[in-house]
Amino acid sequence: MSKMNKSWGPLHPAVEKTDRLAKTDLSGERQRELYGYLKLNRMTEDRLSNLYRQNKVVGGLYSSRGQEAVSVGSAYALGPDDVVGPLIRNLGTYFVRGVKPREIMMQYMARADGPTGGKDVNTHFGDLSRGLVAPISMLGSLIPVMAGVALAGRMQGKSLVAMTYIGDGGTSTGDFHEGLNFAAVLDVPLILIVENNGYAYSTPISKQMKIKSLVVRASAYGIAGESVDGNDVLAVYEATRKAVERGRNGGGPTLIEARTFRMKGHAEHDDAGYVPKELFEEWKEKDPIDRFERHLLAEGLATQEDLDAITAQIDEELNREVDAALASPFPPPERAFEGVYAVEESV
Amino acid sequence: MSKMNKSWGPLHPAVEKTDRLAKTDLSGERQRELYGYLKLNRMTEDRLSNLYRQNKVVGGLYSSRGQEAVSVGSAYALGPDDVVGPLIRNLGTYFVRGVKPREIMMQYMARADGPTGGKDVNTHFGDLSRGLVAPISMLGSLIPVMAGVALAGRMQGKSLVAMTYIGDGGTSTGDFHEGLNFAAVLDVPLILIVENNGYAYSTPISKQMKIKSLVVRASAYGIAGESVDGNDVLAVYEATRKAVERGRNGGGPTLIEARTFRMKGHAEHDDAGYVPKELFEEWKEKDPIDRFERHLLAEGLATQEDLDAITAQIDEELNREVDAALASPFPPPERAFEGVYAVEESV
Amino acid sequence: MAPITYIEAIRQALWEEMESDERVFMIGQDIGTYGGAFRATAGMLDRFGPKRIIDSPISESAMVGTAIGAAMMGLRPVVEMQFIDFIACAWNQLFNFAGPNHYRWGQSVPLVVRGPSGGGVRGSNFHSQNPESVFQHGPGLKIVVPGTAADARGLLKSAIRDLNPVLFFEHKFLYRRPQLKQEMPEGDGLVPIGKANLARVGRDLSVVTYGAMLHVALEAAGRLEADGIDLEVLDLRTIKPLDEEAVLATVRKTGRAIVLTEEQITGSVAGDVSARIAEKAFAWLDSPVVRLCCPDTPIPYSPTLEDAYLPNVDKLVAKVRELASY
Amino acid sequence: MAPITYIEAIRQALWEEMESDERVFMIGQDIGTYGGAFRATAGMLDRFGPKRIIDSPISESAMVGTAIGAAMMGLRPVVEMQFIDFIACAWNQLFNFAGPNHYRWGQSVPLVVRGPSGGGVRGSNFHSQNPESVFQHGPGLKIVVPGTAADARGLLKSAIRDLNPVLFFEHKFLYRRPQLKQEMPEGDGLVPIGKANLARVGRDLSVVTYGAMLHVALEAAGRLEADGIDLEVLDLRTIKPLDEEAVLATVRKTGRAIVLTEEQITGSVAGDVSARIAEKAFAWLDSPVVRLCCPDTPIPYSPTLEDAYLPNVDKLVAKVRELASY
Ligand SMILES: Cc1ncc(C[n+]2csc(CCOP(=O)(O)OP(=O)(O)O)c2C)c(N)n1
Ligand SMILES: Cc1ncc(C[n+]2csc(CCOP(=O)(O)OP(=O)(O)O)c2C)c(N)n1
Ligand SMILES: [Mg+2]
Ligand SMILES: [Mg+2]
Repeated sequence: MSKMNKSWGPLHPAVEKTDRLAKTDLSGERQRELYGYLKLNRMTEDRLSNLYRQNKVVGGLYSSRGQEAVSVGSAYALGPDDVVGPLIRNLGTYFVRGVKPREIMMQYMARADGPTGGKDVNTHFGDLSRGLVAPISMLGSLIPVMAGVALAGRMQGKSLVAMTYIGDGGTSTGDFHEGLNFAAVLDVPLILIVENNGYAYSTPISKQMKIKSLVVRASAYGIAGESVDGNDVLAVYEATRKAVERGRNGGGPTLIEARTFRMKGHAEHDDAGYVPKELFEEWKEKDPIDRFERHLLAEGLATQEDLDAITAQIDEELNREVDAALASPFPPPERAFEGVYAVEESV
Repeated sequence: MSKMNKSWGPLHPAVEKTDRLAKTDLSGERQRELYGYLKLNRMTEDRLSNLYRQNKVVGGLYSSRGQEAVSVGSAYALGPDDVVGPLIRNLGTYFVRGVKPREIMMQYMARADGPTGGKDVNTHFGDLSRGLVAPISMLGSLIPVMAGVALAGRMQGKSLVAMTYIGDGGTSTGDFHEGLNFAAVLDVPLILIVENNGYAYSTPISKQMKIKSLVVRASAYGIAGESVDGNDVLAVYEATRKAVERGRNGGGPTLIEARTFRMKGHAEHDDAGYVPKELFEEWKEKDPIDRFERHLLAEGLATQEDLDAITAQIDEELNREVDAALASPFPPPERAFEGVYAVEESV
Repeated sequence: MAPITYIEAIRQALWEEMESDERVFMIGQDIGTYGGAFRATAGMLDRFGPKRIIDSPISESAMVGTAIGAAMMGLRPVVEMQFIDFIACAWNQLFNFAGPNHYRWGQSVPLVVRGPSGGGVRGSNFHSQNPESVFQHGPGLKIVVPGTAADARGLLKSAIRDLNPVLFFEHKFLYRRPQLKQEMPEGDGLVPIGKANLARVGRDLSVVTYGAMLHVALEAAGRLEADGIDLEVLDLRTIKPLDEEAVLATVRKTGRAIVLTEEQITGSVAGDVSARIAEKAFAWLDSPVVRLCCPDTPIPYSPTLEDAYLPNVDKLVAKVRELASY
Repeated sequence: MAPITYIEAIRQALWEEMESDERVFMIGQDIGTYGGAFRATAGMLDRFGPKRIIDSPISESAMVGTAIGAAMMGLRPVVEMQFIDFIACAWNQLFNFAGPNHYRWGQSVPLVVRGPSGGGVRGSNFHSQNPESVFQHGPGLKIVVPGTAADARGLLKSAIRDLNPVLFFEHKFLYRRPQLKQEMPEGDGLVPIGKANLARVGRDLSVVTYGAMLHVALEAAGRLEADGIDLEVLDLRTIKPLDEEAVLATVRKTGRAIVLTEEQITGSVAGDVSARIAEKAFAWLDSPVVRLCCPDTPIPYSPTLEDAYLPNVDKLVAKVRELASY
C-alpha cells in the first residue's frame, strides 16, 4: 500500500496549494456565478448523500467531491450551442447546462418525473436542447460519439464544439484511442477533458499506465494538449476556453488533462480504505472550493457576506428541489414496455 | 490523388536509397542466410502468384513484395524459444521460424495436408512448437494476445520474448492501444513491429492518423521506441535484436516502426491504381533485396555466384514444394464437423 | 431501365438517398478513392465530395460511435463495414449505445451499418459471418437481410429513412449473381422494414428463410414439384422486428415448417423463429418445426468443408421429403 | 463445514484452484488490494501475490486477449469482469479469437471469463445484463450459469480445469441470498459442464430454466402444489454445450414445457431451447412450448419498471395454469 502510494505520488504532478489561481478575464460577477455552480455541485451531492442514507436512492451514489472545479470550469467555457457528454462524476457540468437538482435527484431515486422517467439511472440522461448527451456505463464509448457530434456540427455549418470527459482509468479503453484518433484525423472540434484523479476505483494510475502524465497522449494523435491544475476552476476554465476557440477556428481536437483528486470512495458504499490517509489530508488543503473562496475574497471579487448569501440561496433552493423530487412517484409499470423504437424525429 | 500523394510524402520519412546498410556483427554466413530467407519469401510469393493465375488459390492472395526485410530481419533476431504472431504479410517470418513453403501453399490452396487441413486460410495458422501464433483477421487483436504470451513466459520463468506486427492502418484499432498499454503497465517483453508501408488497402496514412511517424506512440505508453529503415534488413534485425535484449533483461515492451512500402496492391486482385506511379518507381530503387545484394557484394560477403547458387537452390526447392502442395487433396467433408472443442492438452 | 444486380441495386439506393437527402453521408474504409472493397460506393467521392464520403481509419468502434453522435445531431450516417465480420469490433457501440438509446433517454439514433455478410465465397471464418444471429437479441436495433436486388434497394432506402439504428446485412454471395438481376421499380420502390414477403405460394410445407438461402429454397421448390410437393417460401427480409404474423400465417396454412438459414444452429435466428412457431402456431402443426442451418463450428475455408458446412438444395430437399412423410 | 453463500462458494472455488494449480492466475479490475467489487477475490493478493492476482487497467479486450495468449502458453487464466456487462468490450476477442481457435489451428485456449450478471438489483441496463443469449451462438465457447452455491463452486472448478474458453456467468442477485446457503461437498465437488440437473421431479409440466430463475421456478412449484399441479424443474446449469438429452427427457415425460429465463425474449436461450424441443420432442408435446422471458426492451432502473420487466413467481404461476388447461 505504501509502495503504491509512493509510486503514485511522483506520477501525479503536484497541484499547488497556493491560492494564486490562473489568470482570467472573467468579471467578478461571472466568477461569483462560477462559485455558485461549484457550491451547487457540492451541496447537491451532500443532499444526495442524505437521501442515500435514508434509502431513497435506489442504486449506487457517485460523488465528485474535490473535483467540482473540473466539471464546472470546463462546462462554463462552452457556448449555448455547444454539446457536452458528461460522465457520472460531472454533476457540475449538468448544472452549468441548466439542469435542475431535482432532475438529478429524481434520476437517482428512479422517479417518474425524472428526465428518463425512471428508465435509467443517475447522470445517464441527455437532452440535446440543452446540449447534453447521455453516457453509457462502458467507459470510453462517449469519445467517438462526441467526435460524431463535432463532425455533424461542422457538416451542418454550425460552429459548435463538442466536449466530453474521461477518467485516468477510462483512458485505457480502446474507444479512447479510436475516438481520439478519429477526431484528430477528421480535425473536428472535440475537447476531451481527462480527469486524472489518481485512482480508478481502487486502482492507482501506476497500475493503469506507465506514463507520468496523460498529456503526452495528445502528441500520439497529433493534437493539442495541455495539463492543468484541476482544482483551480479558473485554470480549467481558461484551458477549455482556449480549446473551444481552437476548435471553433478549425484547429481540431484538444486533450486537457485536469489533475485532481477523488475525495470520497469510488461510490458511496466504498470507504476508500486503499487510499493512504495522507493523500486525503494533502488534497483537502487544495480543495477547489475553498481555494476559489479565498481567491474571491483576496481579489475583492466577493465579500464573505456575498458568499454566505449564495450558499444560503442554494440551500433554500435545494430544500425545494428535494421536496419536489420526493413528491414524484415511481413510474407506472407499463412504462417499462414503451419507447424502444423511435417513431418520430427527436431533433 | 496527387494531393493525397503530396500529403502522404512528407508524413513518411524518406528511406535512404543508399546501399550503406546498418552496422551489424552478423557473420557473412549468417548474412547469406538472411539473404536466403529474403529470396525464399519473394520467390515463394512469385510461385503463389502463378498458382493464383492458375486458379489454384481458393481465396485471395496477399503479397509482401518490397517489405520482406521487415519480416525476415525481425524474425531473425528471435531465439528458438521466443514466440511470434505474424500477420498476412509476414511470410518471411514464417520461413525464419522453419515453416516450409508447401505449408503456406497448401493453406492458400485449402488442401488437406496444410497446417489447418483446409479449415483456415493463408497465414492463418500457428504452431507453438515452432513459436508461432496464428492471427485472426481483425487487425490489432493479436497485440494483447501476444502480451499474454509474454506474460505467461515470464510467469513460467522462461526468458522468452513475444513479438508481433501491425500495419499503419492496424494502429487505429482499439486493441493496439489496449494491448500496448497492458504490456507496458505489466512490463512484459513484447516487441511490436509497426510496419508502416504508407497505405492501408487504398487509404494513405494521412487519412489514418494525423501524426508523422508512429514511433511517438511509444511514448504514449512509456515504452521504448525506435523508427528504422524497413527496407534495410540489417537495420530491422539490429533494432529487433536490441529490443529482444531489452525484453529479456526486464526492460519491457518495445515499439519498432519499420518504414517500408507495399509494392503491389492490397491483394492480388487490386492493381493499386490509387498509388501514384512515382511512388512505386521511387521505392523500386530501394528494393530491400536488391540493396542487400549490393551490400553483400560490396562488403565482400558473397560473390555473385554465391547469390546465384542460393537462388537456384531455392528455385529447385520451390519446384518440389509446389509439387508436394498440389499433390495434396482437398480435405474430406466430414472434417468440417470436427475439432471445435479441445479434448486434450495442446501444449 | 435495364435489370441490375444486387450490388448495383445497393449502390443505386445509396446514390439516390445521397442525392435526395443531404443529411445522408457515409463512413467506411476505402469507400472514397477506391469506391469500396465491393464497389458499392464507386464514383461517390467524385459526386459527393470528401465531406460526405469519409474514408475511415481502421476503427470500427469509432466509425459506429461517430455515426451515433452524428445521427443524434440529425444527420443520417451510413457506415460501411468492409466485411461485416468486422462489426464485431463495434459490438459495444451498437449493442449498448445505439440500440438502447431511445428507450433510455428518448433520443433517436437514425443510422445504418451495412456491409457484406455470408459465406459460399471461400472467405473462411472472418469473411463469411452472418451476424444477425447475435444482434437479434439487441433491444432497439433493427436488422434487415435482403434476398433480392429490388428488396436490397427498397429496404436500404427504408433503412436510411428509418429513425432507428438499422443493421443492413447484404449477402455477398448474391452481389453479382446474374440470375438475381432485376428491373428496379419506378420511383423509390421502398420496401417496408418489418414485412416478410411470400416468395412462393404453396400448399404442403412452409420454408421460412432469407438472404442467400431464399434462392436455395426456391430452387428446391422447383425440384420438389416433381415429387408432387408444393412448397411455400416465406422470405423474412427483416429479422428484427420480425414479421411474426406472416410466419404464423404460412405455418397455419401448411401445417409444416422448415426454417432454413445460413448460420450456426445454436442461438440462431432459425431457432428464434422456430420457437415462435412452436409457441403460437402449435395447434396448426402437423410435424416438428425443423431448423436447417449450419453446424456449430467456425466457417471453414476449403470448398469441400464449406460445402459440407452450408445448407444447400440437396439438404433441403432431403429434409422436406423426410418431413412431408412425417 | 458451515453452509456458505453463492459468492463465498465462488471465492472458495477460485481459492482452491489457485492453491492446487499454480498455472491458475487472475486478471481483473480492482481484484487485488480491493478484493474485487463483489469481494470474490478478497484476501487473494496477500495469499498469492501480485504475480498471480493482477489488477488490470480498464481494458476488457486486452484482459481477454492477454488471457488468450497466456492460456495458449499453458497457463489457466481467470478473468473477472467487474460487471459482466463490460464483456461487450471484449466481444471480438471472445467470439473471434478464443472461440474458434481450436477448430482453426488446433491450439486450445483454456481460460475462464467470469463475473456478475443478471438483474433484480436495480442496476439498470449496464449492470444487469445476461450475456449468455448473445454468446450462445459462438462456436468453441462454453457457457456456464450456476443457480446454486454448490453448483457455483463445482462448476467453476470444472470451468477452470476445462481446456476450452468458458464463460462463467454468475447471478449477482444470488450472491448473498441467505436462502441459498449450502454446505459444500467434501473434496472438489466437481460438477460437470454440460450436464443439467433435475432440480425438482414432477409429473405435469416441465419448467426448463437456470440461474436466478431456478428459484422462481421452485417457488412457483411449491405454490402450484395447492392447485394439484406437479411441476418438474430442470436447471440447465450449462448453456453451451446444452444438455439437450435432459431437456428432451423431461419434456417427453410431462408433455408440456415452459422455458423460463431472465433475458429479452428475442434471440434468447429460451428460444433456442424451445426450438430444440419443437424439433425433437414434437410427438410428445401436449401443448405449445412457452417462453417466459423479459420483453424486448433495455433493462429499466426503477423498481416498478424492473419488476414489470422481470419474470417472477406470479407470472410463472399464471402461465403454468394457462398451459395446464390447454
Ligand atoms: C469499459 C468499462 N469497464 C469497467 C467499468 C467499471 N468501472 C466503473 S467506474 C470505474 C473506474 C473508473 O475510473 P476513472 O476512469 O479513473 O474515473 P473516476 O472513477 O476516477 O472518475 C470502473 C472500473 C466501466 N464502467 N466501463
Ligand atoms: C478490424 C479490421 N477492420 C478491417 C479489416 C479489413 N482490412 C484488412 S487489411 C486492411 C488494411 C490494413 O492496412 P495496414 O494495417 O496498413 O496493413 P497492410 O495491408 O498495409 O500491411 C483492412 C482495412 C480488418 N482486417 N480488420
Ligand atoms: Mg480516476
Ligand atoms: Mg499499411
